[in-house]
Amino acid sequence: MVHVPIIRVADTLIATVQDELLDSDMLALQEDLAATLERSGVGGVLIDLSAAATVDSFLGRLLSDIATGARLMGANTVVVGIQPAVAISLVELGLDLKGVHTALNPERGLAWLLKMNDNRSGSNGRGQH
Amino acid sequence: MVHVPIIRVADTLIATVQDELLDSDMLALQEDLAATLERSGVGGVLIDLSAAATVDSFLGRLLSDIATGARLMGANTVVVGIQPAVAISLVELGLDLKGVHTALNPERGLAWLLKMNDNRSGSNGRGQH
Amino acid sequence: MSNGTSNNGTSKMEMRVTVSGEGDIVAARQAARQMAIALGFGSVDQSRIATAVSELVRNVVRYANGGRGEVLLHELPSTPRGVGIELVVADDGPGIADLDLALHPGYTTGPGLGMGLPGTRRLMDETTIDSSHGRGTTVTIRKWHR
Amino acid sequence: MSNGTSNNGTSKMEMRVTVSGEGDIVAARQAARQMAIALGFGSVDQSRIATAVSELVRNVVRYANGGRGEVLLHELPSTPRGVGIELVVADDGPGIADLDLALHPGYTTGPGLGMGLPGTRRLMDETTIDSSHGRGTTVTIRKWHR
Ligand SMILES: Nc1ncnc2c1ncn2[C@@H]1O[C@H](COP(=O)(O)OP(=O)(O)O)[C@@H](O)[C@H]1O
Ligand SMILES: Nc1ncnc2c1ncn2[C@@H]1O[C@H](COP(=O)(O)OP(=O)(O)O)[C@@H](O)[C@H]1O
Repeated sequence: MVHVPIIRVADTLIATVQDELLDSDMLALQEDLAATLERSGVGGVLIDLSAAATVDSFLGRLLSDIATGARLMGANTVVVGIQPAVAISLVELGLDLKGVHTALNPERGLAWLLKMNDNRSGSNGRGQH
Repeated sequence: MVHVPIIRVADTLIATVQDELLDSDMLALQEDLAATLERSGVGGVLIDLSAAATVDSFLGRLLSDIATGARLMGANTVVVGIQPAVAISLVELGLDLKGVHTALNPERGLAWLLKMNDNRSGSNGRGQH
Repeated sequence: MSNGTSNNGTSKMEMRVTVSGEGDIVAARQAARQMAIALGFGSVDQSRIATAVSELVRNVVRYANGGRGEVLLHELPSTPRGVGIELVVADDGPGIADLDLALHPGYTTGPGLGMGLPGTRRLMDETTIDSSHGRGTTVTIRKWHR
Repeated sequence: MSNGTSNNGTSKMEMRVTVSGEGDIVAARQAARQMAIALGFGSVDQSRIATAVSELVRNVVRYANGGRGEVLLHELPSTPRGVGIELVVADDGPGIADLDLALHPGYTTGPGLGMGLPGTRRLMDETTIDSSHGRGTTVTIRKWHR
């Protein structure tokens, strides 16, 4: 069993997914993220997939589930770093990760989370997605 | 029959849902909230679910219905404190509480309601979702 | 509602909840959660099991004759997959005429969302539905943990 | 899992992965990627092949008896279409009763998305499914590159 570490940076939890994880490793990550969200009270989750060489329908759905679950708890999720070959395979597989916000790299992902969070507690928006 | 108390704090009605309520208790809460909204004329509703260990499709839909009904009466609704295990189960059940604004805890929920209300009485929005 | 628990060194845990009204939705999911805890399931699995039971028992209350039925909960003999819990939700109601349709997300003949049966299948490891028009409905669900 | 690779001047590359649990989903797709790399497939094809294998082996783990089966990977004799890889994912499980239905995007009898079989067909150049109720399932997939 491989543990995916979750680190907290300011108002965001960051999980960097290693390559070739078991389904159960990813399910454990889902539970860890939800529990850490509750404990820490942060507003954002960033999942870095740049090390993942294969994303199949199980992992694709789990990413959607993580994002939806985080939303139910009041946090936004962004998935960053999907490799070009992985993106092409996912599309051919028939998945579009609907409901999952994506960004090219961690910097852009963090910028989006920041903006969303300003909207939530700030003055001009609905903080919704 | 268990009565879910509704308290008023400034411009918000707060309902704290106990664990293991009957369907009819929740339907009564829906009616109570609507009646109290009309009487009090406040602009926000906060529902605290942190004590609810099980949320099924009945309660999930009722939360959406409460939020939509409140909106029709001119008030915003935020649901706070959904437990991690409940969030994961709801997602697997296939519910995403679309249209219901959520927040991690009462503080964040109240901050959102405050902001939405500022928008309402301010110049740029109708506080809709 | 009536509960009966038996658990000693050799025998397996077993409980029964008689369903006759909406209060038994709560009773059944409390019994399920209690047994899941006793069997060592984690909090997310407890919640998955309680949610599935809630959906199935509400269906009995809504769709079966007089809202009557029964829930049997028991520990499964342990297998290589680990410890298991099985729940059998049964009624003598009108049954489900088209099971494929009933398992389709969003399909409902009642006031619900139509997510109960398809959702239960995702929440649990195994779901078997035995039903046909006029013969009542028995849904058996199982979950394992290592 | 057990791997056996043989590759010399005259004979073709061949590998085998025994499937008995979720760890073999990873093992099989690693073997597939390794062979695809050795045969000169580009990174997108490597990813397509690994993704298809992942889907098929997860189906074995989920649906076959005891989650047991086998993956055979081999280089095809080169043809005018170029170099080819063939993967055979086989199990002795319950089989697929209605193949047309199983190939329909979104159709699933388990916890999945129902995209595995239709998706595999899109990811690969050729997909053949040999299955019927009670006779197990063998899925053969092929991909070529110039
Ligand atoms: N115990 C039952 N007896 C008869 N019909 C049932 C039973 N359970 C489910 N059904 C049928 O299957 C349909 C789908 O059930 P479900 O997915 O749980 O959604 P919902 O309960 O929201 O309708 C129901 O609308 C009903 O027609
Ligand atoms: N190896 C297998 N043995 C038995 N049934 C299978 C097998 N592979 C696929 N199936 C059946 O075909 C259906 C569709 O499979 P697939 O498209 O891969 O989606 P998913 O795996 O998400 O259900 C499965 O739900 C299952 O009923």
